Amino acid sequence: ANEPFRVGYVRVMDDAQAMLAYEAGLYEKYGLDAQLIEFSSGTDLIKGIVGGQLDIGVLGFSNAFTWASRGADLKIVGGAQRGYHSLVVREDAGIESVADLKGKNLASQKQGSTADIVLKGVMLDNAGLQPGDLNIMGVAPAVAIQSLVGGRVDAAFLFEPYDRIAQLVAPVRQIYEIGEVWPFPCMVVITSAETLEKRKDVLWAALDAQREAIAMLENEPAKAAPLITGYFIKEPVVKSLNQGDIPSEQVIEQAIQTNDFSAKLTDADISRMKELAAIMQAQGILPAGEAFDVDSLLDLSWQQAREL
Amino acid sequence: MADSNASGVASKRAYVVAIAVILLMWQVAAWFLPDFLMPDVPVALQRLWQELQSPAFYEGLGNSMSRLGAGYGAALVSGIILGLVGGTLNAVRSTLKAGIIILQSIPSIAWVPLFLILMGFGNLPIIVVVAIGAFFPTALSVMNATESVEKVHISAARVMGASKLQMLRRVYFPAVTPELITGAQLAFGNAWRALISAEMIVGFSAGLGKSLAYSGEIADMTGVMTNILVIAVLAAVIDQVILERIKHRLLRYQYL
Amino acid sequence: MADSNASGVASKRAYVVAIAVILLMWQVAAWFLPDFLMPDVPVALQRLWQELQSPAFYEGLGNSMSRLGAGYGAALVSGIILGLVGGTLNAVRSTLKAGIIILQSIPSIAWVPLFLILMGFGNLPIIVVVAIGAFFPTALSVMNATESVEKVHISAARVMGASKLQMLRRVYFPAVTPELITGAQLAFGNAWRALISAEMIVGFSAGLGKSLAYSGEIADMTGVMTNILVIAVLAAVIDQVILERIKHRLLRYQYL
Amino acid sequence: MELRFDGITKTFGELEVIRQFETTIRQGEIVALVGPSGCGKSTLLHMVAGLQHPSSGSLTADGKDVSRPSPERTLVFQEHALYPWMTLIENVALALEFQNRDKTYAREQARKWLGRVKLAGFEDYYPHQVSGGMRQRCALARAFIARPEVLLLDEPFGALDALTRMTLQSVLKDLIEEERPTVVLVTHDVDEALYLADRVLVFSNRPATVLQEIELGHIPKTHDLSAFAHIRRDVLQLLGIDTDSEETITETLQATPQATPSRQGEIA
Amino acid sequence: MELRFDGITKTFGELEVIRQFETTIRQGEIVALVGPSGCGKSTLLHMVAGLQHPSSGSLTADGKDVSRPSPERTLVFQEHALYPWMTLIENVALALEFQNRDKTYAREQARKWLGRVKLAGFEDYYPHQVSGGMRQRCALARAFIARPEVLLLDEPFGALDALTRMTLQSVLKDLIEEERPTVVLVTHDVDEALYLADRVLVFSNRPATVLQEIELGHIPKTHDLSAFAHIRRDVLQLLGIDTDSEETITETLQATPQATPSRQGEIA
Ligand SMILES: Nc1ncnc2c1ncn2[C@@H]1O[C@H](COP(=O)(O)OP(=O)(O)OP(=O)(O)O)[C@@H](O)[C@H]1O
Ligand SMILES: Nc1ncnc2c1ncn2[C@@H]1O[C@H](COP(=O)(O)OP(=O)(O)OP(=O)(O)O)[C@@H](O)[C@H]1O
Ligand SMILES: [Mg+2]
Ligand SMILES: [Mg+2]
Repeated sequence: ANEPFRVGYVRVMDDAQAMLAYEAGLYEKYGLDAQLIEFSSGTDLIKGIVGGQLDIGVLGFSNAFTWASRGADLKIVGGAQRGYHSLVVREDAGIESVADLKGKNLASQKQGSTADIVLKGVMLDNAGLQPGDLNIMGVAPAVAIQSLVGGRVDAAFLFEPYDRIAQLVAPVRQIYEIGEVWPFPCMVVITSAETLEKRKDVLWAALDAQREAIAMLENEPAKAAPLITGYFIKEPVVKSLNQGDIPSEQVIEQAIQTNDFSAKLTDADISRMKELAAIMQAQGILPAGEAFDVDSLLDLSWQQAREL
Repeated sequence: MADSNASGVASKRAYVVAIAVILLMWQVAAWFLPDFLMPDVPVALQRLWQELQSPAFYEGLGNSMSRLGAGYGAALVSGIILGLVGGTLNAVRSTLKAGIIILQSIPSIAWVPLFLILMGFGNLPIIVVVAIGAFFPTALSVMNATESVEKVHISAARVMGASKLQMLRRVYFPAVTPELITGAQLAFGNAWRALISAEMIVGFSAGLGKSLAYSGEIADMTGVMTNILVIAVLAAVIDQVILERIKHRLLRYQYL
Repeated sequence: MADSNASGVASKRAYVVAIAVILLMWQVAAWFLPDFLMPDVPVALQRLWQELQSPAFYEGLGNSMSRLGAGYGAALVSGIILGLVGGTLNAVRSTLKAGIIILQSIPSIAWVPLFLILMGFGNLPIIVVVAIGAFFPTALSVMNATESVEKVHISAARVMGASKLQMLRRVYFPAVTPELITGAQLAFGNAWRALISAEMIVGFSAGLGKSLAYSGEIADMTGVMTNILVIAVLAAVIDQVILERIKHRLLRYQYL
Repeated sequence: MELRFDGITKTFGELEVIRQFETTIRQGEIVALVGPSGCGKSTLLHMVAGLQHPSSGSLTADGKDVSRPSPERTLVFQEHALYPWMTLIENVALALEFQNRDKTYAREQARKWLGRVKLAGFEDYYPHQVSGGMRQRCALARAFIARPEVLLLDEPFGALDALTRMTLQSVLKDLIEEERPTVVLVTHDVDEALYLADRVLVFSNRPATVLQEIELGHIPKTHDLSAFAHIRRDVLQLLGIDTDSEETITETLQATPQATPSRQGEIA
Repeated sequence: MELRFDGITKTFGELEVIRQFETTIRQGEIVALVGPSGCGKSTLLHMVAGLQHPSSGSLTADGKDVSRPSPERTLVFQEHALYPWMTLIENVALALEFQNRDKTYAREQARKWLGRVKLAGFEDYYPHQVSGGMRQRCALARAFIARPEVLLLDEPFGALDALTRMTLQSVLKDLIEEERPTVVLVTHDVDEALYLADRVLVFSNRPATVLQEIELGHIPKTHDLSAFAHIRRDVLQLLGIDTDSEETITETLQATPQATPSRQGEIA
């Protein structure tokens, strides 16, 4: 019999590997009876891992940092995706650069989410803006798109596939993408130390399955897209502003292509994680004082064993 | 009998008229607002009809109803017990009441972040939040009612030689029933609100609130309106049909 | 007078005891649970003290209170007017009541996804949600009270030659005041719950609910407990001190 | 003010309550109406007050049709007619304020009238703070302050205990002697009727018709009514209480249950 | 059952309600207690019922100390003592069920007793569906069904109108004649006391002491009490109502407002 295994995910492109591994039957292939459990955000998902109701989750590592800093015993066991967060602005808003956001309305993610942290700690900071200089509202991505269409906000900080959808349906253009400027391993695979200790084989099998899914996303996006489109777009076509109807699968395929999926955490990734930890300390999310110990959170034995 | 039937029919008529007026107002709003902000009534009804055919809908409904049942049921039982005990024990009553009033002023939804972490992601945190919402009004109403059982009713039973148990079963319990039911209906309102908002916040496992919140997140206005419709109809049916019927049965003597 | 003072003191004592018991139970829980799940009471109190010094706290508080004030105030005014009108007009009363009962069964929080999109991201959607939560109990209580003003009170005024306006000002209004206040207190509970849950769900602009939800998001349990503490104290103060005081003033005659 | 009832009939839907009632009540006369419960006595008073209207027949006060309430004809209710949110003095003053009289004057008069019903010192009490008897004294003050020409009393002391009732009967008697309004008093208490009234009308069961009319004349009376024992006996007999035998005729009480309305049975 | 009161005093905290009350009520005697409101009459009855206890002095029934309620000594309240959630027959049967009697037997007996108070046919009505008089009939049935040796009545007809009250007095009189319990009746209605009692005790204001004891003896009486007019006058005079003069002595009512308790003033 296959091993029962509970995977938490959030319905975003960043988590495509989990959805694809499930839809393409890869978990089964590696001998797992996987159960996919949806969460509305990484901040919710992490509680499932802390509470022991999930075996792994694919989510922003910042969540693991916050909980680890409060005493939860968590492990980051693999990479998933490099952060893709773009700033799209309405064409009539007169925003040419990030610095022009001053005094404008910006739709973003929930406060405390990874997106929110890099938005404030990297994008705004680099442009010399304080969070208080503009009006930031944390809303769901679909609502952000709706608001861009209706003109209630001037700009939105989005990830895939919403960035792509926004550019199709709203009078907006992308002026910034953090992955180009400041690539960082946004999504990682997180588990609890207990699971790692007791169910290492199963865990590694899941990582293998997800690695295969990542390979498909990177190499055969056209094959992967139809399997996961249903997670993001219900209608068969997206009614775009200028290009007529576009098949939904095509939108998702493009979204997959813009993302940079990777099962491995490189040294560069790890140093980014440390930079971000410092930012989180500055924002008061992590306790100030001593530098946050990122290394003790990492368990890279799987990628070492697989010689990635 | 004939009388109460007649008024029953009259009020059914009032409900039908009221529903028609509400739907009309909605449709008028839909005419003035763009489609993606407010769907037409027929569109929403059609979606509703589709939903009623999908097993996913019944899964969510089942989840919500079992959480409601567990939370509300637990609250009723414990509220009645605590209320009866508190109402008869003079020593602890005022402290107990003060405690209830203080804890009651915390919206039960505020416990969600705490319980999510303490109890994890099962049904438990939602059930507990629902139970907390319903517990306080039940306990308070039973306690107040027990305290104010008419003295002459107690004296009369004592004079007739009632034992403690007979007193409880035949005097206290029926005497508090009217207020208990009022409290239970109030409690139902709280439980229902707590259920929907907890499900909206918790963002986990299918349910009515989750489905509503999700429709909102994907900006699916038809979905939002259908979900609101389902929530409204369910609450109205539970409160106005089921609870009212139980009330009429238990308090039959008042309606003759 | 002396009597009511005495009972006032007694109940203050009950509150103090109740608070002590609750804090004790919390502390006991904190001893048994790991720190990151449940902070000690002194730790939370210390954090609270810090918060009370930070301007950010007062900004959030101000936001929440102004939303509450606007929503609750609007609901009271419109509820009283609708209630008095509905209670005296026999023609529309039953339809109006049915409509209120139906709409009331939708938890006001369920409107959040709709209003967020209809009204945008200002304070307006939260204020409207708060107002909806408070409006129905107010309107219903005033309507029921108006309907059941004692006939002999009306007849007596007619016999004494009261005009329509005198009737409204000197008979109907004071006659419905007791139930109005009960309704307004119920409405406050609803408004408060709606405020906190709406702020928790709507992810922007500082406020008590937002701050609570955020603490939960970043796993800051001390923050969660401090926020719950603030919410509990505020609600208790508003309900038990301010509203009770207004009630005692308006219904002074009942307490003599 | 003279009240003339001319072939008054009153029906509520199917229910005929009063049938062809005829009488004239002279200026200053004190008439008591006694009769079984539910026979329509209150309805009759309400018609005089202008709160209800006869279904047919005419009802005139000094020749003018009675069509709506007027402070000239005032009504004292059995109970609970004082406003609980006003002090006694405010309740009494209200009667003048409703006639748009000056507030200070209304208060002054109210104080005077509370004194006349022996409530001096209780002006600032709320109704629930005083006894039932004191409330009805206050109700009398509220009725008399407007100096009505017709005073209608609907079982004014019915809710009081026997001793308090007697005291208040005396208070009322004194006020009537001093103010001399035309009085119509509804009561279940035959002694009260005999003590206060110049003329007693005994009503039958619904539809109400006059069974007997007893003219006593305006003579001085005390609470010792032994002189009227025979009248008392006759009236009680008409009302179904046999004072001669040890046994009371209770057959009339054995009404068929089906005939009892589902709320508030009307017998016994 | 013989009731002996021996130097009974009752105080509530500071308040002395009854002072040194002495009397013996013989088996089968019917004693009425009249007195001003709040003088402690109900308290006295409650002590006999075993619901309250004397502060000092001894109270015995057939020589045994009265310490707790017993179905042998039953109490009829003024009003609202029937359970609204039970039908009349259930209310009456309850008295036997509380004594753990068989349900069917209790029901049968209850039906019989409802018949005796002329409520046959109303067995399945709820209290609020019938008139106040019918409710008190039912209360009498509930009291008599347990065949008490002592029947205590606390203003049993005080809430009824004058006519209904007379009818019920007759019903009660008949039941007492047939069952012959020892009876203690508290009433404000001097006529009621005279009509029903063998002996009348008139109480003073609080602390209650006996002002006068009137021995009537167990003689047949009707509602025509003109033969007792002098006794009636004496009793009323003791209670502050002067039946001789046109004016009632209302000075006693002019209590200083300060002396009035803030709830339910006790005068008039
Ligand atoms: N507004 C009304 N509509 C229908 N029926 C009415 C109305 N008012 C009174 N009745 C009926 O008319 C009858 C007479 O009522 P009314 O109150 O005049 O009696 P009453 O003689 O004053 O009785 P009581 O002695 O109990 O006060 C009763 O049967 C009552 O049910
Ligand atoms: N449980 C109690 N605690 C304190 N005071 C009491 C209590 N019961 C009665 N009293 C007081 O004792 C006095 C006598 O009360 P009681 O009810 O015996 O009077 P009563 O003669 O029956 O009056 P009424 O004719 O109004 O029924 C009253 O002043 C009352 O306030
Ligand atoms: Mg009447
Ligand atoms: Mg008493």
